[in-house]
Amino acid sequence: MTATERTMSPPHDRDTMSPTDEEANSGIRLPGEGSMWVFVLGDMIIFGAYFVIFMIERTSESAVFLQSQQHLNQTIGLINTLVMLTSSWFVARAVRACRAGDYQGATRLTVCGFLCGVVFILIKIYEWSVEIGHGYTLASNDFFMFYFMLTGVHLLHVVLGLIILGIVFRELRRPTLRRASMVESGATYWHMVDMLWIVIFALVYLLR
Amino acid sequence: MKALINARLTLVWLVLCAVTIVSWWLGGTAEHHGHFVFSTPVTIGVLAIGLFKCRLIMQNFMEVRTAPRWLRLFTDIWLVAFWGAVLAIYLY
Amino acid sequence: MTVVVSTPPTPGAEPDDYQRYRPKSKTDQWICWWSILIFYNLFGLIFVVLTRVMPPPSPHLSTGQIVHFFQVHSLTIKIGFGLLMVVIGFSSWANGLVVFHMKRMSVGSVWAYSYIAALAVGALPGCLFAALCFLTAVFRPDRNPHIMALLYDMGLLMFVGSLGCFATMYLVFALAILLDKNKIFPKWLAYVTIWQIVTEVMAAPVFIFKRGPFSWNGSISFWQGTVIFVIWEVCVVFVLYKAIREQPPRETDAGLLMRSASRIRARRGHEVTADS
Amino acid sequence: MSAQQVELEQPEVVGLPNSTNNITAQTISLWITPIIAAAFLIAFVAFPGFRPPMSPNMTAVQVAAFFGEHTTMIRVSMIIYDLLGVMLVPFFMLIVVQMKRMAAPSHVFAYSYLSAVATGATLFAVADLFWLVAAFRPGRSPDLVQLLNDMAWIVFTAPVGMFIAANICLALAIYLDPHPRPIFSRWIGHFNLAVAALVVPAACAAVIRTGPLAWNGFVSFWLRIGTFGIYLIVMFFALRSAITRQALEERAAS
Repeated sequence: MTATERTMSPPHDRDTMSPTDEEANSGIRLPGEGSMWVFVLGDMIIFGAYFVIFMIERTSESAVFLQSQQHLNQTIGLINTLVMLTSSWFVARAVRACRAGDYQGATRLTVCGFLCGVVFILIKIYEWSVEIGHGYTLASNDFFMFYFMLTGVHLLHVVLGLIILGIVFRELRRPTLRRASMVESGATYWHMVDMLWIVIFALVYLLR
Repeated sequence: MKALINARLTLVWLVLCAVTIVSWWLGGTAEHHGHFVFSTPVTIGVLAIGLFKCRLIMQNFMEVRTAPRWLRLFTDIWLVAFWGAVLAIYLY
Repeated sequence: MTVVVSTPPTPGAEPDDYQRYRPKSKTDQWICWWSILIFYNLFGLIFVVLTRVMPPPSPHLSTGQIVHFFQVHSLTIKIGFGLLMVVIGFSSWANGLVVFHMKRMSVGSVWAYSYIAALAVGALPGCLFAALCFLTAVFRPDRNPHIMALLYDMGLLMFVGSLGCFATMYLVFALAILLDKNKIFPKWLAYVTIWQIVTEVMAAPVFIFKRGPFSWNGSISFWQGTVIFVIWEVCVVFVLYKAIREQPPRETDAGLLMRSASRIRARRGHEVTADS
Repeated sequence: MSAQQVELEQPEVVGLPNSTNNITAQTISLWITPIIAAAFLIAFVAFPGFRPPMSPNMTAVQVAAFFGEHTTMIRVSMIIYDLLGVMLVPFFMLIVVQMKRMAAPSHVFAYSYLSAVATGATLFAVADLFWLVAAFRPGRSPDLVQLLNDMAWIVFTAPVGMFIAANICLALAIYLDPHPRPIFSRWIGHFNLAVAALVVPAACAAVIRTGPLAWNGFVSFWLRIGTFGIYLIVMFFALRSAITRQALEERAAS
């Protein structure tokens, strides 16, 4: 793409694939669409408030929280964290592959990230069913109320993330649909889901 | 170049997994005869690892490292404010 | 949907005759926009100041305390919700304005109509029935206290807990903005709207808990949800203002078709250059 | 590329008849209304609670006794309302369709009207259900029968807001229509505003238990219902002439 062509194209040409274009200019750039960052940063603040409220409630009943924590399977939490991190790793590499023009590789990596997300959901469902089987539900006590609500709303974000990754997959497969910004935006969102899980793992499972 | 970037990503991923296992192990140390006990050092350790992991993900996976200054500032302020608030509430 | 022909209109009676007289002004849109400002402030006055439904009174009051609540606030509930009976209809004007702009989007009318239907349903449990339950309660102060408690629970649970109507509305609104190619509303508004769906989910446990952050007056189910709702509403009012301003006068459906067509063309043209 | 451009810049005229053109559907919707209105009148006369309207000051025992005594007629009249109450909706949708034909600057008021009518109709559908539930087991605790009766009367009488907002919408749309031969003439706009003003006091029925503003009072009951009846009649003729003119214009155009 020559300079003249670039100036002639409409201002929203960032929608379309322009590999190495921005990176050539300078190292500094915002990956993905700005609107996705509004979403991600806002979500971080909203979830931050949920977690802070969790901590405040915890101080008033810390013994109950600590005892209830014991009924969670820490190892399942660990495995899920590793699955989520791996998923993020795949998706991060998919973005790099896409930027380098390796669309097949990007597609493959996105699928791997997607499958890790599915595994995460399956493990989560198994974990929930074990807890419910032991008689711990939303109404058991304040700890389990938070446990189910926080992991539940996180799971909702995972499902939304899988839908977004599905859209990314669809766009990567068809040359006419490929948009670097979409791949980057989807990845940004997915990493945020990963990061929120890390906070949940630390606060709900590991805090003593 | 591509291999180098991927090597960096892979290194980040390995570090993330490793510190996750460390924090899991840390959590397991705070017990007495099979019962969890309060432990401020363990909590501080877990929270520090949490902050570290969040920052690694944001900087490398979310590419905040090469993002405009306002985003770098915002994410770092969020990290400090959020994890600081959590620790402050815990210690209070 | 009317597709208007751009051929010069022949004088005399013909169906499109009315379209020719369509004025360039946007008076009706501005009336609707101002009605949002006026009536949402009025609703705030009614719900927050007069009737004390926002922030909601506690869910773990005893029956005696509930009767006392209705006694103390009887007069303001009567004034506030009596007023609401008259002004509630103006909430539909806001719906009309949003739907009009959703219909300008390139995604067709499905979600615009879903929006209007979901809100037409939602106005009842989400707003009116809380008022009607409270009005019925203060109508006869000598009513059996257990019935008073029933009306209290029914009113407040419907008010805070009518989740689906609004979640549906948020969902179709977000989807429409995300897929729209005419750029009627900015994309970030879609994401702000998705937070609203999350807050509806976080309000689901109000049916379970009488205390704590997930009760109907709790920090998460009520306070955080309300803060995000206010942010969302301010964004919508602002975005509607811009959308009305930027709408070309005498815009026809054909004009909108052209708008999206030129975008598609621009993108295709760009791909040609990008592929070569 | 240039061929594509031409194709895109001149969108084809869609050959399907557009939705406002269907004169037959409109005519049927119009003529359903007198039938529904007649049934309404029968149900109105048949409901013992309307002759005279029940007083809000009846005690719980009196209310329960009333439902025990008149169970059959309450059921008959309210089942008629339940079946037919929402069948007035096509009539109001006729107004929406005609509003969309107007030369008003945009369709916002038509959509607002639609939204208001949908909620208003739901309220109407709920009120008679409360009466039917009350009459289902008249042996229920009198307190509960009274509660159901109160809710029915309040829902039936007080929430006039939707009707008011819809009427103001229509009036504004008429005023903003600059066409020399508008679909609805100006005085229909004035009439709609007057109707809106006349039903406003009925909202007091949810608050006041005696006098003309109580739900059995002159203003809240007779004036409101009378106004609504006259509104239906006037709008019936206004719509009939609008549809007739539309049919003539379309015939002339084709």
